[in-house]
Amino acid sequence: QVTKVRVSTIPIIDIAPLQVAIAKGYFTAEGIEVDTTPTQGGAAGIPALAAGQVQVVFSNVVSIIQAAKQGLGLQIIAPASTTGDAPPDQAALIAKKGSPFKTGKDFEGKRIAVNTRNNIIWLYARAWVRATGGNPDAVTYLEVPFPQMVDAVRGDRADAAFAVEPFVSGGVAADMQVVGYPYTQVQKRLPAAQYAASKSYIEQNPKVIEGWVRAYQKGVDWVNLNLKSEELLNIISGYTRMPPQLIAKLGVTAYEKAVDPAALVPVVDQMRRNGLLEGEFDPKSILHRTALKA
Amino acid sequence: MAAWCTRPDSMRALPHRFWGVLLLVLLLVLWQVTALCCVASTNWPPVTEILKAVATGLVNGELAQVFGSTLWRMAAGFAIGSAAGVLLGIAMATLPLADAALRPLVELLRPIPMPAIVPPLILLLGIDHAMKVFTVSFACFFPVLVNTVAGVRAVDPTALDVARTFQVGRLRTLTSVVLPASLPFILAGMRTSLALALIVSVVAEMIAGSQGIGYYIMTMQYAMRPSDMYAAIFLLAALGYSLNLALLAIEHRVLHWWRRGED
Amino acid sequence: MSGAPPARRLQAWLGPGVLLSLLLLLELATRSGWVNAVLVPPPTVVAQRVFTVVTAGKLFEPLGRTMYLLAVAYAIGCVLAIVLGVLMGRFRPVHGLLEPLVEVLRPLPKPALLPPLMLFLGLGDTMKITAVALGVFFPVLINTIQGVRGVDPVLVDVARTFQHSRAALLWKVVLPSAMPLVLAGMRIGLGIALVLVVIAEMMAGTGGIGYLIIDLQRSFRVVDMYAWVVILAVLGYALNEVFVRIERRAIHWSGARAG
Amino acid sequence: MNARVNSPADLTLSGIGKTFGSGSAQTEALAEIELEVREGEFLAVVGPSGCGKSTLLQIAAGLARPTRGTVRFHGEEVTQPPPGIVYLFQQYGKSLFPWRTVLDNVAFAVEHRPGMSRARARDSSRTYLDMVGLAAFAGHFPAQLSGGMQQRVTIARALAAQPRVLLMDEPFSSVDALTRLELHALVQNLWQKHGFTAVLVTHDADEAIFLADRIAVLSARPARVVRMLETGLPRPRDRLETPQIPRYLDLRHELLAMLLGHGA
Amino acid sequence: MNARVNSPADLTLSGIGKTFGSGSAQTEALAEIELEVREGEFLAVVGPSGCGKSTLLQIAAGLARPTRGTVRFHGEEVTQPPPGIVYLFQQYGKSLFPWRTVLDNVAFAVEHRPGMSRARARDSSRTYLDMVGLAAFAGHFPAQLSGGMQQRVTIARALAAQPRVLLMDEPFSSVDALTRLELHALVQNLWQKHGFTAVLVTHDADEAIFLADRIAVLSARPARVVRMLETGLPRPRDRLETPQIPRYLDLRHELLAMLLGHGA
Ligand SMILES: Nc1ncnc2c1ncn2[C@@H]1O[C@H](COP(=O)(O)OP(=O)(O)OP(=O)(O)O)[C@@H](O)[C@H]1O
Ligand SMILES: Nc1ncnc2c1ncn2[C@@H]1O[C@H](COP(=O)(O)OP(=O)(O)OP(=O)(O)O)[C@@H](O)[C@H]1O
Ligand SMILES: [Mg+2]
Ligand SMILES: [Mg+2]
Repeated sequence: QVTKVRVSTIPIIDIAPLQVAIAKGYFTAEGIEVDTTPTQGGAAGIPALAAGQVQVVFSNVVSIIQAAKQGLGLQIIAPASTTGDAPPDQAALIAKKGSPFKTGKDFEGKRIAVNTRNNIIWLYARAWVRATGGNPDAVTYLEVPFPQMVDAVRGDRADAAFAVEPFVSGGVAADMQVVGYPYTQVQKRLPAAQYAASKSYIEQNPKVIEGWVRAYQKGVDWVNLNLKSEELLNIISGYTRMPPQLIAKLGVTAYEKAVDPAALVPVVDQMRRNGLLEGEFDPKSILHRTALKA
Repeated sequence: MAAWCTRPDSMRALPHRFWGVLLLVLLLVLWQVTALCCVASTNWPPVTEILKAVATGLVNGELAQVFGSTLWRMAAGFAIGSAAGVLLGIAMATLPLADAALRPLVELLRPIPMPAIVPPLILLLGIDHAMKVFTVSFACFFPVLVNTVAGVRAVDPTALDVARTFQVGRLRTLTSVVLPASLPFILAGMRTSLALALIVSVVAEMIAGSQGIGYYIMTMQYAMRPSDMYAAIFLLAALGYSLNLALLAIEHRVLHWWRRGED
Repeated sequence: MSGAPPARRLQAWLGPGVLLSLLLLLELATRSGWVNAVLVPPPTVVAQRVFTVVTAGKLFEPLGRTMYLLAVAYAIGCVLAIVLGVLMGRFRPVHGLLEPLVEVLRPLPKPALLPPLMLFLGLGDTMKITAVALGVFFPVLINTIQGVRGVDPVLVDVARTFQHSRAALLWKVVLPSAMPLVLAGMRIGLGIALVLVVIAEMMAGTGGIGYLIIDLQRSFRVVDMYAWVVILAVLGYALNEVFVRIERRAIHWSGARAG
Repeated sequence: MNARVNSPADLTLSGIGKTFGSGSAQTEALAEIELEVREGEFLAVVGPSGCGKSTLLQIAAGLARPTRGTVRFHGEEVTQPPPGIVYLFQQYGKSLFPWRTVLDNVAFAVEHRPGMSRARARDSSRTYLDMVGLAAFAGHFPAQLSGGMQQRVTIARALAAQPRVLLMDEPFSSVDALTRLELHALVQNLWQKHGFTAVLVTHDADEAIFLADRIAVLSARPARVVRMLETGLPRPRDRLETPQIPRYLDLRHELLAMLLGHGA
Repeated sequence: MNARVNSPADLTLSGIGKTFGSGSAQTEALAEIELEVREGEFLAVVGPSGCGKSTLLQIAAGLARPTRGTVRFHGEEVTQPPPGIVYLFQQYGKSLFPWRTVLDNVAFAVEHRPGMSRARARDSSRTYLDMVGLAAFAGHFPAQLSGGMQQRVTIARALAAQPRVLLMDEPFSSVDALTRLELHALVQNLWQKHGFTAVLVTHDADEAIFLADRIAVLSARPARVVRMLETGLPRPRDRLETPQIPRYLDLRHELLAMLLGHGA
C-alpha cells in the first residue's frame, strides 16, 4: 500500500534531486507518494513539520539547529545542498563593478545586504568578514529580499549584498562583481541545507523514512550523472519557472548523499560565536542514521 | 461660484473618467520611458514587455488558471467571513449579553496581523486551503461585523414598532425588517471586505502553497522574470477594479430604494 | 431589563470572563498535551514572559520605533487623503482625473508593491512609511470623498446666503460636516496602519515589534514571540480605545456614530 | 352620530402613570390618566408639546408599559400589542419600508397571518390602496411618492389590518397644509364607512375640532386630562363650510385659549 | 400700514422662467413670473405642491439662476446672493450647523464681516437670541433643542445679518401646530419692529392670511401668478380674534377654494 509523505520545499535549484526522484518514480517504487508544498522558507515549513502537517521539510542548517535547540524535536534525514571544495558557489557576496571592496576589513563601517538577519546568510556574511580580517560587529547588515539586492547595491542603499543565484549571475551580467564566496571561503563543503523530519514521525515510521531516503539518494545519483542533461534542465525549469537556458548558464553542481557530522561542528561554532546558540549542543543528536549512510 | 455648484460644460462634455484614464495611460508611458532610458534594473521592465507577458499568459491559459485558483479561495473566504460577520453582528446588536461577551475578544483579535500568527494557524488548520480560507474569512469578518452592528443599531425603532403593532413575530421581524433595513451598511462593509479578501488571499499564497496569484508573483520574482510578475500585478489591479464595480452594480440594484442624501 | 445594578455588573464582567475562560481552556489544552505546547505555549508562561519583558524595560525601544513609524506614516496618509478627498469630493474634474488611478491601486496587495517601492525608495524608513501611508490613505480618502459629497446642499446655501467666501465654506461647512465620516475612515485606517507597520517591519526590518516577532518566529523562540504578539494586541486595543474617545469628543454633536 | 358617542367603553385607561428614568434623572410623563374610549367614536387628544401624548397612545396600543394603572381592551388587560388595535405613526418616512413596493408595504399588515397566502395578501391590499386613491401606484416604491401619498399608504396599511381601534399619533403633522386638508377628508370618510374606533393625537386645534366627536385636553407634564369637550358638529363636515359655523369658532377660541396656555 | 403697501418696488422679478433638465426630461417649473415686492411689505406666495415656489424664491435670493428673465434688487441685477437679502430655509434641521453651539450658529451670519471680531459677533448674536427668547440656550447644541426652538435659532440668525429682505421658504411647516402659532406671532412682531421686507412661501392659507399684506397665488406647474390678494386686515393681528373677523373668513374661503383646486 502507498504511504503519503508531504514535503515542504522552496522552489530553488537545490531541490533538484528530490524533484528528479519524484519525476522518475523512485518514490513510487518504494511505495511512497511524495507531495511537495512550497513555503516561504523554514519559518512556515518547520512549524508545519512540528504540527504534523508535513512529514519532511527542506531547510537550511541554521534553522534546523535552532528549531532542534528550541525543542521542536526534529532530525536531519538526508542532505540537501552542500557547497563544493572551491568557489564558485550558488551564493556570493557582490558589489558594484569597480568598487574597492576585497576583504572584510574593507567593509568596516559599510552596509551589507542579507535576506534575513540571524540566519545562515547573515551568519556566513559575518563569518566571512571575520575570516578576511574584519570586525563583523563594525558592519551594518540590512534585510533585503534576494530579488531586490542588486537594486539596493546599485542604488547605493547597500555597499554589497550576499545574494544567491540567479540574482548573482544577473547582477554580474549587468554591473556587479563578485567580492567573495563566503560559504566556501569560510568552510569547505559547507552543509548548507538538509531534509529533516520530526522525531516522532521517524520513530513511528522508520521504514517509510528509510524508503524515502533511498529514493532520494537514487535521485541524487541520477542528477550527479546527468548534470548537463536537457532532461534535468527541464525538470528544474518546471518547478523554478526559470528558463532552461538560464539554468544551464548557472550550472548545476553535484549533490551529496550523506551528511558529514564533522562538517556540522564548525556551523555550530559559528552560531555560538555570533549569538545564535547558547549552551550545550551536540550536532550528532540531530542526525538520524539515514543521513549518515554513504 | 460656478465651479461650486455646476462644473464647466467643457468638462461635462466628455465622460468624466476620460481624463483619469488618460492620466493612467500617461503614467504607463512614463514607466515605459524610464524603464528604457533611466532605470537600469531588472525589477523595472518596460510596460511593453509586461503587456507581452500578459498576452502570453492569457493565451497559454496559465494566468487564467492562476487567477481561477485564487478567486475560488477568495470567494469561499469572503462568503464565510461575511456570513459570520452578519450573523454575529446581528447577535451583538440585538443581544446585549452577546455584545458584552464578544466585544473584548473581537477588539483584541483585530489588531493582530496575520503573519504574526502563522505557527498556530498552521498547527490548527494546516498549510493548505483551510488555512488560507480561514485567514481570508478572518480578514473579511471584521468590516462586515462592525458595519452590521452599526446597521442593525441604526434601524429605526419606529420600523420595529410597526412590526409589533401588526403582530409580526420576532423571527419574521428580523428577516423582513431588520435585515433589509441594515442592508446598506452590510453591503458597504462587504465592499471593504472584498478588497481585503483579494489582498489577503494573495498574501496567504505568498507564505505557503503552490497555487494562485501570490505564489505566482513570488515564483516569478525568484525566477528573475519580473515581466511575468508585473503581468500578474496588472491583472490583479484589473481584477480588483472590476470586482469593486461588480459589487457596486449589485448594490445599485439591491439598494435602488436607498437614497443617501436623506436623513 | 430595568437596568438593575447586578445585571449591569454581570455584563461588565462577561467580556473579560469569556476571555479568561478561553485562556484557561488553552492553558489546560497545552498543559495536558492536547495541543503542541512548543508551537502554542501555555498562556501563563506567555504572561510571565510579558511581565519580564515589561519589567526589564525591554518594551520601550521596539515600541517606540513602531509607534514612531506608525505616527509619521499615519499622519502623512491621513493628511494627504483628506486634502485629496476634499478636492475629489468637491470638484468633479479632480475626481474624474484621479478616480481610475485610485481604484486601480486600491485593491493591490501592498506586499506586491514592495519591489517597485524598494527600487525607488530604498530600504529605510521612507519606504516603510510610504507603504504604510498608502494603506492608510485609501480608507480615509474614500470616506472623505463620501463625507464631502454628503454635505447637505442646504448648508452650502446657508453659507452662500450669508455671503461667506469659498475658503470659509470649505473650512467652516464642508470639513466639519464631513468629519464623522472622515473620522470613521481614520479609525479604520488606524487599524490597517498598525497591521501594515508590523508587516513592513517584518519584511524589511531593522527594529520594532514586527521585526522582533518575525525574528523570534524564525528562530523558533515561540514564548517570546507570543509575548510580543500579546503586547501588539494590547497596543492595538489601546490605540482604538483612545481614538474612539477622541472621536466621541470631536463629534459629540453627531448622533450617527455607533459600533 | 350620537348613538356612537354614548356607546359602551371599548378601550379603558385607568389610573395610568408613567415615569421615565430613575433617581435624579426621573421624568414623570403621565400623572394619573383616566380615559374611556367608546366603541366607534372619534376621540381627539390635544395637549402642549412634550406633555406625554405619544407616551399615552403607545401605552394604549400596548407598545409601551405604564408604570402604574391598567389599559383594558374589551375587558382584557393590554400588555402587548393586541390584535384589533393598530397604531399609525407620525413619521410616515420612517414607518414605511423603503425596500418594499407600495403594495407590499400594505401587505405587510396581513401577509404573516395564518392561512394568508402572498397572493391573497396582495389582493386584499389592493382593495385598501384603492380606497386611499393610490391603486395606480401599487408598484412604486415609497421614495417615489410625495409625503402626502406616503401617509396615505400608511393609512391603507393600517386599514388592511381591519382594526377595531385605530390609534393615530399626529398623522398629519409632517405633510403640507393643503395635503393635510385632503387627508382630513379622507380619514373622515374612511372612519364613517368602516366604523372603527379612532383616537387621534394632535397639536392642531382645527384638526381636532374638525375630525373629533370628543376632545380630551391634557395638561402640561405630568399630563392629566383637564377637559373633555364634545364637539357636536354635524357630519359630514366640510373643509370650507364647517369652520364658518359659530359653534366651530367658539370651540376653536376655547381650545386655543387653553392650549396657548394663558394659564390652564 | 398702508404706507408700506404703496412704497416703491424693492425687489423686482420680471419675465422669470425656469426649466430644469434638457431634452425629453425637461421640466418647466416657472413659466413667466412677474412680481414686485415693495419695500417693507409682507408678501405671501401660495400655490399647489411642486408648482415651483421654492425655485422662485431661490432665484429671488440669487441662490439659483433663472432660465429667462431678470431679478433686480434696488435696480441692480441679482446673479448671486447679494448683501441685504437673506434666505430662511424650511428645514431648520438641515440649515443649522450641528457642530456649533446655538450662539455660534447665530454668529455665523456676521462673524466673517470685515472689522467684526469674534467677541463682537457673539455679543450682537446674543441680542438676537434674546429677541427670539432663547438667550438661556446660547451654549446648547441644536440637537438639544426642540424643532420649534431650532427654527427660532434660524430666525435669530437671519435677523442678525440685518437683512433688508427676508425670504422665507415654508419656515413653519415642520414645527407642530401650536409652536407654529407662536412663531407666527414672533415673526409678525419682529417684522413690525425691524421694518425689513418679508416674502413668505407657504401652503397654508391661514398662515398667509394671518401674516401677509398681499398674497400672490401661483398656478400649478409651470407656475404663473394667477391672483394677487390684498388682505387689508388690521395690525397687530391676534391669533384668537383675527380669524373670527368676517373679512378673514371670506379670504380663507376664497383662497382655499382656489387652492383645493376646484378649477382655477
Ligand atoms: N424613552 C424615554 N426616556 C426618557 N424620557 C422620555 C422617553 N420618551 C419620552 N420621554 C419624555 O416624556 C415626556 C413626554 O414625551 P412624549 O413624546 O410622550 O410627549 P408628546 O406629548 O408626544 O410630545 P410631542 O408634542 O413633542 O409629540 C417628554 O418630556 C419626553 O422627554
Ligand atoms: N434641481 C432640479 N432638477 C430638476 N427638477 C427640479 C429641480 N428642482 C426642482 N425641480 C422640479 O421643479 C418643480 C418645482 O419645484 P419646487 O421645489 O420649486 O416646488 P415647490 O412649489 O417649492 O414644491 P413644494 O410645495 O413641494 O415645496 C418640481 O416639479 C420639481 O420636481
Ligand atoms: Mg408625540
Ligand atoms: Mg418648496
